[in-house]
Amino acid sequence: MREVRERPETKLLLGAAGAFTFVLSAIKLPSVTGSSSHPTGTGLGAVLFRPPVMAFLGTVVLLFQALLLAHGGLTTLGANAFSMAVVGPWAGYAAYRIATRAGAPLLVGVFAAMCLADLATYVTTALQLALAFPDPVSGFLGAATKFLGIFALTQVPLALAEGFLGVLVMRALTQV
Amino acid sequence: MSTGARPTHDDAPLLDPELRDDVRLAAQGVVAGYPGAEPVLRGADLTITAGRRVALLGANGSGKTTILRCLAGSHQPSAGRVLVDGAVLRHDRSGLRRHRQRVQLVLQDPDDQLFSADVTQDVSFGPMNLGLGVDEVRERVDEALDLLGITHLAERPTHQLSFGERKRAATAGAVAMRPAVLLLDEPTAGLDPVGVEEMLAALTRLEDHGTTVLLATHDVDLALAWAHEAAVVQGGTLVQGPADQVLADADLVASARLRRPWVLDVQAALHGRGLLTAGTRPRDFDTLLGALAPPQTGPPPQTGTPPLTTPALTSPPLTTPRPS
Amino acid sequence: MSTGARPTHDDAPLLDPELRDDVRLAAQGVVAGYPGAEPVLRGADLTITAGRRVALLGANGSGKTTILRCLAGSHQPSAGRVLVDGAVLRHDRSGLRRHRQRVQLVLQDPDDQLFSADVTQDVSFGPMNLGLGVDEVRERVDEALDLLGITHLAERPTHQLSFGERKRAATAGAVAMRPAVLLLDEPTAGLDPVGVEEMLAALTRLEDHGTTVLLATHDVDLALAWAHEAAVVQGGTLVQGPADQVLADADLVASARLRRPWVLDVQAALHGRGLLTAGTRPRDFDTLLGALAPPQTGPPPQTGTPPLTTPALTSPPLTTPRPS
Amino acid sequence: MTGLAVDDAAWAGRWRRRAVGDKAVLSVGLVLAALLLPAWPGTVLVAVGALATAVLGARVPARLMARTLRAPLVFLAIGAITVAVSVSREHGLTVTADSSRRALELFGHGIAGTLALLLLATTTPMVDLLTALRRWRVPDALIEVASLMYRLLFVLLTTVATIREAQANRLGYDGWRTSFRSTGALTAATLVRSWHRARALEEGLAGRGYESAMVTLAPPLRHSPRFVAASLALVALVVVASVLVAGVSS
Repeated sequence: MREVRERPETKLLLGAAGAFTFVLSAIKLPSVTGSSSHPTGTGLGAVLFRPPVMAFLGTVVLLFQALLLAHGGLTTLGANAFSMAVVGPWAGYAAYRIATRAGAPLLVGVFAAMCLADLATYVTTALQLALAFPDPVSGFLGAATKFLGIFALTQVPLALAEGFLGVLVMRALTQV
Repeated sequence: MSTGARPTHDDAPLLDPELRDDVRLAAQGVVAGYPGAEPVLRGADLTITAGRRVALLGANGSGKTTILRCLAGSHQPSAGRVLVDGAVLRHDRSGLRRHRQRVQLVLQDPDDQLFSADVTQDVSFGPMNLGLGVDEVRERVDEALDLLGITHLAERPTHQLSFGERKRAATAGAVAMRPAVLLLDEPTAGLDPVGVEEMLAALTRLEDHGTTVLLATHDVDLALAWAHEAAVVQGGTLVQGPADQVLADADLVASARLRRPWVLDVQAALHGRGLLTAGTRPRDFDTLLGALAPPQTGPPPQTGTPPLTTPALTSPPLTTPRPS
Repeated sequence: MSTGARPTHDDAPLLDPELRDDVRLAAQGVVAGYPGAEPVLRGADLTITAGRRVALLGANGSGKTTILRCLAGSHQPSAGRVLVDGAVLRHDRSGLRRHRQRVQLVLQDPDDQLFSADVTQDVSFGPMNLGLGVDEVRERVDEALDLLGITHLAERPTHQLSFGERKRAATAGAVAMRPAVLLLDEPTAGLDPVGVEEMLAALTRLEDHGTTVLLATHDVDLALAWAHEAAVVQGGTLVQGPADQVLADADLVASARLRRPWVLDVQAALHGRGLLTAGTRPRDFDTLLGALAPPQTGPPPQTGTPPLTTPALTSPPLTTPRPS
Repeated sequence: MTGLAVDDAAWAGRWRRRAVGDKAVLSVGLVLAALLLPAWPGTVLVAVGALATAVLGARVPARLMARTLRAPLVFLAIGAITVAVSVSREHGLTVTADSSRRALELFGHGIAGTLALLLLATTTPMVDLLTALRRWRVPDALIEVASLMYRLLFVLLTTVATIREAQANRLGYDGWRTSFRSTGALTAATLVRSWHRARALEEGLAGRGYESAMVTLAPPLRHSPRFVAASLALVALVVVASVLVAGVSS
C-alpha cells in the first residue's frame, strides 16, 4: 500500500503480477492420470513478489475466481484467503529462504517454495474443514485425518507437479 | 456475379476434393464459431491444391483466422469436415499428431508465438517434439533459418528482435516441421515494403522445397500479384476462384469490406479510354506495362526517375491452367 | 536528389520553426535511443504546421516510434529539443502536463493504452486527469466517441472489442484530451480496407475540429494520397517535404526500405509512352484519371466492372502552396 | 477475444444497469439465509429462489448456470462424502444416520450459498463491484490495482491461449513430458509478457496524464427502491417459510 502511494508505476506492475497469478491458476497442469488440475501459483508469486504483496494479490485473485469462475464460492472466501493468500505464500517463501540459505541452488529453492506453498495451502484448508466439521465419532483429529487423506490423493502429485513447473519457469526466466 | 468466381460451388463433381489427388487440404461445409455467439463460419468450403498459392481475404472479424484454425486442426468445426490428403481429419491425439506434420499454421502476432529464450531454441521446439535426434533437429533448424533468411539471428534472444525478425522467426518454427501445407495469418502485416518482399521471397523458397502456401491478408494488391487463387470470406462462407476473377468481382469485393486491386482499376480505365487492347487481366504492374505500347524514345519526364521497377512480387505464371 | 525534397535542411532560415507562428510542433536535432545501443535517431528534424497532414514513413526499427515518443514527451532526447507552439518542451511535471494537453500520441497496440473495463470509462480517463467537472468530461467523451464513430460502443467492455474497435477506442481516449496535434503510430495497420477508410474519415472529422494530424505508416500509397507532407526516417535523420516529391525520390525511398507509390510508377510509365501530358504528379487514382484522355463511348471491357471509384481517401487540395 | 462465460453474462444481462447496492441486498440476503437457516427447507428455498430470480428475472441463460455450477458441485460432493464417512480405530469406516444428515446439510448450505452468490456474479460486472467497493471506503490504491488486474487478465488470457495454440500446433502437448516442458515455457513467457505489458501500459497512461490516481467516469447505475423492497420481500418469504416448515416438522 505504502509502496503504491509513493510510486504510481508499481500499481501497474502489481496489476500485471495479479493478473498473471490469476492466469497462472487458469493454466492447466498436465498430470499423469490424464485429468488436469490447476496450480495455485502462490509459491512462485511469493518468491517473485514477496509474501505480503502476494497476500493482497492472492485475495483479489480469489475474489476474481469466486466471481468470474465460480470457483469455491465467496462463502468460503475468508477461509480460502487465509490458506491460499497467507499461509501458502509464507510457507513457500520460508521454504525458499531456508533452502537458499542452506546453500541449495536457486532451482531447488524454487521447487521447495512451489511445492510447499501448495501443500501448506491444502493442509490448512483440510484443518479448517476439520474444525468446521469434526467427525462425530473421532472428533477433530479423525476429521483432520479424513480431509488430509483426501487431499493427499489429489494434492501431493499436484504439489510435486507445481514444484517441477516452478523449476522449468525459473530456468526459462534465467535464460532470458 | 461472374460465373467463374464461384467454382467450388458450380463445378462441384469434378472439383470434389476427395476425388482429386492433387488436393492437399480442404474444408467442406465447415460450421465453426465461439461459445455464446452465432457461428462465424456457416458452411465454408476451401480447397488447397498442391503448388497453387491461395490468398485468403476478408474483413476484420469475418472468420479468416477461424477457418485457418480449423484447417490446422486447432479448432474443431461444429459441422463439416477437414480433408487432408484425401482423408478426413480426426481430432484425436494420433489424428492431430499426423495432421500437424502435414499442416502448420503461423499466427498473426509473433510476440505470442515465440516462447523460448533464443531463436534456435524456439525453432527447434517442433522437431524436438517429433522425437528426432539432435543432429536431425539441428539440420532442420538450420534449414528453416536459411529458408527464412535469418541464419544470422540463430543465437539472438527473441525479445531483442525487431518486429519483422520476430515474424520470420515465428515462421521458421513452423517451417522446421517440414509441412506440406503452410498456412500464414497476415504474414506481411506491419512489415515495411522491403520486409514484405523478403517475406514473399522466403515463401517462394519454401515452395521450391515442395510446400504449398496459403496466406491470409488484407492487401488486395498483394493477393492479386502473388496468388493463383483467391478465397474471400463473406457472410460466413467462402468464395474461391482464380485471383484475377474473384478480385475483379466488384459486388463480392465490396460486400467483404475489401476494394478492387489498383491494377484492375487502372486497366479498366485505360481500356475504357482505348489505350489497352482487351486481353487477360493484368496481375501486376509488369503485365499491365507489357500490354501498353512501348515507351517513346524521348527523355523520361522527371529527373531522378529510375528505370521502372515493379514491386518485387513474384507473380505466378499466368499460363498455368486451373484444373477442372 | 531533387532540391525540394529536403527543405528542412536547405531553406533553413525561413523554415526555422521558432520563427513561424503556424508551426505547432517541431523536433530539432533530436538524438535519442535506448540504453545499451547506438542511438536510433542521430539529429532528427521534423516540423508539424497547423492544418498540414504529415505522413511519417520508415523501415521497421528505423526510429519512427522513437521520434513519435519524443514529440509526445514520453521519451526524453539525449540531445536536441522539441518545440511546441514555439516554446521548448521541458521534461518536468508541469511542462509535460501542459504538453499533453497540446499533443497526444496513439500507440500502435491499443492494449498498451486501454486500461479500463469499458469504453466510456477509458475515454474519460484523460479529461478526468485534466481535473474537469463530470459534465465537461461527459461532453468530451461523447464528442470523442462521435468523432471516431463508436458511440454505439460506449458501454461495451473493452475486452470484448475487436482489434479495429479497440484501435478506435484508444484513439478516442487521446481525442478526448482535445489535442492541437494528434500523433498516430500505424493507425491503419491490421485494418481491412474499409476499416482503413473509416479511420481516415474519422481523422478528417478531427481536422475539421482543428486538430493537426501526423500518422506513421508503412503504406506509401496511403501516405501519398492522404498527406500534404511526407517525412522519411533514414539513417537516423528525417527527410521532410511535400509528399509527392519525397515519395518520388527513388534513392531516398529505396534506402529507407520503402517503395514508390504505384500511382507515381503508373504515371511515369504512361508519361514515358506519351499517354500523359507533363503536369503535377498525381496523388491518387482520381488525379491520374483526370490527366488521361476522356473515356471512349464504347462499352466497358468487363461485365461487372463498376463505375470507377477511387479508394475513399480524401486527398488534400493540391493547390495549397507550401509556405517557404 | 478470450472471454469468461460468467463475466460475459454479467455484461450482457438485463440487470447490468441496476445499482450494485440493490443487487447486493438481494444476493447477500440470500447468502445469509443459505448459511443461517436450517438446511431443510431453508437451503432448498434459497437455491430455488436464487435460480428462479437469475433465470427468470435477470434472464441469465439457464445453460450457463448449469455449466457454472458443475465445478462447485463436484467440490461440495467430495466434501459432503468426507463428512458422511466416519473413521475410528474400532469401527473403521462407517456411515451413520447423523453423519449423513450432516453431510446433506453441508451440501445444501454449500449449493444454496453458491447459487445466491452466482446471482450477483452473473448480473454484475466485476468493475461495478470494484467501483462500489471504492464507495464503501476500500482504499483507492487497492481498487485500482484490482481494476488493472481485471483488464490485464483478459489480455494475458489471450496471450496464454495464443502461445498454447502455437505450442500445440508444433506438437507441444503430445505426451506428458512434452506437455510439462511446454507448460513451463508457457508460464515463463506469460510472466515476461505481463511485465512488458505493465511497462507499455504505464507509458500509454502517462501520455494521457496519469500521475497517481486512475479516476474515470463511473458507469451510471439506477437505484430502484421497488427492486430493493422486492428483494427484501423475497428474502423474508424464504426465512418465514423455512422457519414455519422447520417448526412444524420438529
